[in-house]
Amino acid sequence: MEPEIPESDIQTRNLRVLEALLFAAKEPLGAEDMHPFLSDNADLADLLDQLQQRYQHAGVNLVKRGEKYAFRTAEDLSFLLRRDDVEQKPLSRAALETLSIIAYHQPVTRSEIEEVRGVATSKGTLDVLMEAGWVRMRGRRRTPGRPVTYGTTLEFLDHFGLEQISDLPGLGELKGAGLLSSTLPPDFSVPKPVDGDLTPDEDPLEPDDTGDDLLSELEAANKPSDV
Amino acid sequence: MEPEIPESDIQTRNLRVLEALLFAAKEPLGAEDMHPFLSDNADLADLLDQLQQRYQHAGVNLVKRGEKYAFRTAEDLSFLLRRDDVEQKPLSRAALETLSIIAYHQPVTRSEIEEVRGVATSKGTLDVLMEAGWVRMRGRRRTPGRPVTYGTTLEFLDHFGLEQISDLPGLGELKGAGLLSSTLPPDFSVPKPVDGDLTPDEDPLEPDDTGDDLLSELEAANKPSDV
Amino acid sequence: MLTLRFFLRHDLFKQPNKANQMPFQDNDFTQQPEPPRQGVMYVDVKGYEGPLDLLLDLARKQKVDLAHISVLSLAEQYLGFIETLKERRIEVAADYLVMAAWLAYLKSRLMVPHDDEDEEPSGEEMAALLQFRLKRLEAMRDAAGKLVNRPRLGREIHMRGDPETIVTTKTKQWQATYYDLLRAYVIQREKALPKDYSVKVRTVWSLSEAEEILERLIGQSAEWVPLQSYLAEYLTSGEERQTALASSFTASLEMVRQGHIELRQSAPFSPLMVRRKRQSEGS
Repeated sequence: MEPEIPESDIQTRNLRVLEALLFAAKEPLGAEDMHPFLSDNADLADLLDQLQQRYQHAGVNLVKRGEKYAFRTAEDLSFLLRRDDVEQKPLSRAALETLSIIAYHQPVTRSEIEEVRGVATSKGTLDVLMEAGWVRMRGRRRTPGRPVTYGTTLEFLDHFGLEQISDLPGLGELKGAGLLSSTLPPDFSVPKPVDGDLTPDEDPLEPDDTGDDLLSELEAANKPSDV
Repeated sequence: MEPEIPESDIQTRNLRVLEALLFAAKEPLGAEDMHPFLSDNADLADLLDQLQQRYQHAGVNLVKRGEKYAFRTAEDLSFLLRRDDVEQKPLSRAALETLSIIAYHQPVTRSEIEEVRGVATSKGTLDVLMEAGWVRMRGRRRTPGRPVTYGTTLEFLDHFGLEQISDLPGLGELKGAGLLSSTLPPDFSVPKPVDGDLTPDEDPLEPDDTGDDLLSELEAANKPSDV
Repeated sequence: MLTLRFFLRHDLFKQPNKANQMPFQDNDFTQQPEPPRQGVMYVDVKGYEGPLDLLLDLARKQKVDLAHISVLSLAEQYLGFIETLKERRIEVAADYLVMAAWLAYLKSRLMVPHDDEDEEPSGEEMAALLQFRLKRLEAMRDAAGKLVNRPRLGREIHMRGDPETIVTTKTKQWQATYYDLLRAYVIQREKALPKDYSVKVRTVWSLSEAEEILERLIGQSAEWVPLQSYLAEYLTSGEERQTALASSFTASLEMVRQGHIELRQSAPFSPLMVRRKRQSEGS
């Protein structure tokens, strides 16, 4: 065998490998995408930490999105790098409000969204958000009618530059003011948004579940639409 | 006006902007693409030089393509961009039969294989076995037509968990395992396979020998094929 | 579905987000000088997304802080607004009328002192509920505004513009088990065996042989005779004993079934007696 490679060289190589992998990829990478290319027993968290520090003041930063990592251009350069031409179609007010209600109240059902907005949500609004990849169907609530629950995605975090859902702007104040409860009275315990695993009152979706919601379809038919 | 920004800060900022621009660019950037984002009087060549040095030992390098610049994965890490996808496929019956005959009767020529099988063996079948790495051309038999002799490889032993080729079960063991019926003609025998050096009636293959076998090609054309 | 369209003076509704405005009066509609024809515009439901949206707009015009709005005057404003629409023969969606009914009820509850025996929620509770809903809607609107104004990916923040493609090479990995290999060999070797080799003959009485022998030995004997005594000559050789016994016993059963002979055994393990069946008894 060859003489043993010094520890620091292994470190350097691991860092370079991570750098290359993360630079080459468009989407954030998870541990499972990176581990296979590192030396055995590599401390991924520590390596990512080192890389994050190395790029802290650079023009690109290593950012965390959920449990994944990606290189993104530095936030403070945003005014310089702003590209207005890319936004295909600005979100409608209804879609934007629905998105923020889902983000702050998740897991949330369609009728809960409607309760906050005071108006029926057209199916089209949710479709737009799901097509953008920002909203997903999480499961079904264990209540009569078994309504679909909605939540945000990793792409949502990535698009809006959030490390985790608890970094949503103003989340703390909203919670403090009791404004994140979907049901009354407000002085009861206030839920905090969860975009991860299913909560105890959610059932997983069946693979062939198209998300049709019998109950809210019926309800929607009796309300004015927002389209 | 604001107080003047120190020269070094302008430098740092220019470098960060370049970094971000080159990272986000869809194709290599020329001077005209970068200049508008830099401070007036910025020395682009010098900045690119600095950036190139900074990334010299990193996992990504700043490379020059014609008169344009781009970040690219360091050449020694290019393996990271190649992924091997292994597709597991069961061996066809014809290939399995051919393989077993080669295993027991090696060194064996194609026409000898055909004699046992009773059908012509297509070149494709042997190719599959050689591609799998289980069969190799050993040499050429010292008989008219000088047919190629085939044998098994180390990978063959590895795959089937054999320590040596002589561990293949003999007549008694095959009977004992119930694989062979116990009523066989007295002259029925199972050969003792040998996968080592060339036997006295084998010539080594010339380095440029592609293994084409004129005689057995002709023979094969006159027999029903197994494909 | 109802299409909700208002004819409204657009200057009234143009700045729904501007909080610092004159307190909104329900008679604003009539008191403002009627502008010329072009001042009247066609406002569809996109102007207001339902009654809650309209209420929130009215509330914002009342006070900056939703915590201190007068729900009573808000209710009055809303009801006045709906009334105005009706007077102008504008079709109002059911939702707005439901809210109007609820607010009218709220108004009455607020003006009547609360009775402790009453099961219904008090006016104050109903007002708090409305206030909560308005605050929550406003909070979500603010949040949406903050969210959408964050530096966003693809606009202010960028990902790698020219991601390096990953080339995947597919390799086939052939699978075969050791057992498959041995089976494949054995099957071929057996298939190649010459078909004319002879099997070593074993001494076995076939059923038809046994039946033939019994038929001959029993003959026309109508007496009960132990089966074994008929077979005595065959039972001496060890090799033939087992097959002679087994086959003749089985054959005898068959012969009974066919009505040729009769069998009798007086006790377990006692000799098996056999005789030719008499024809007269059979019919």
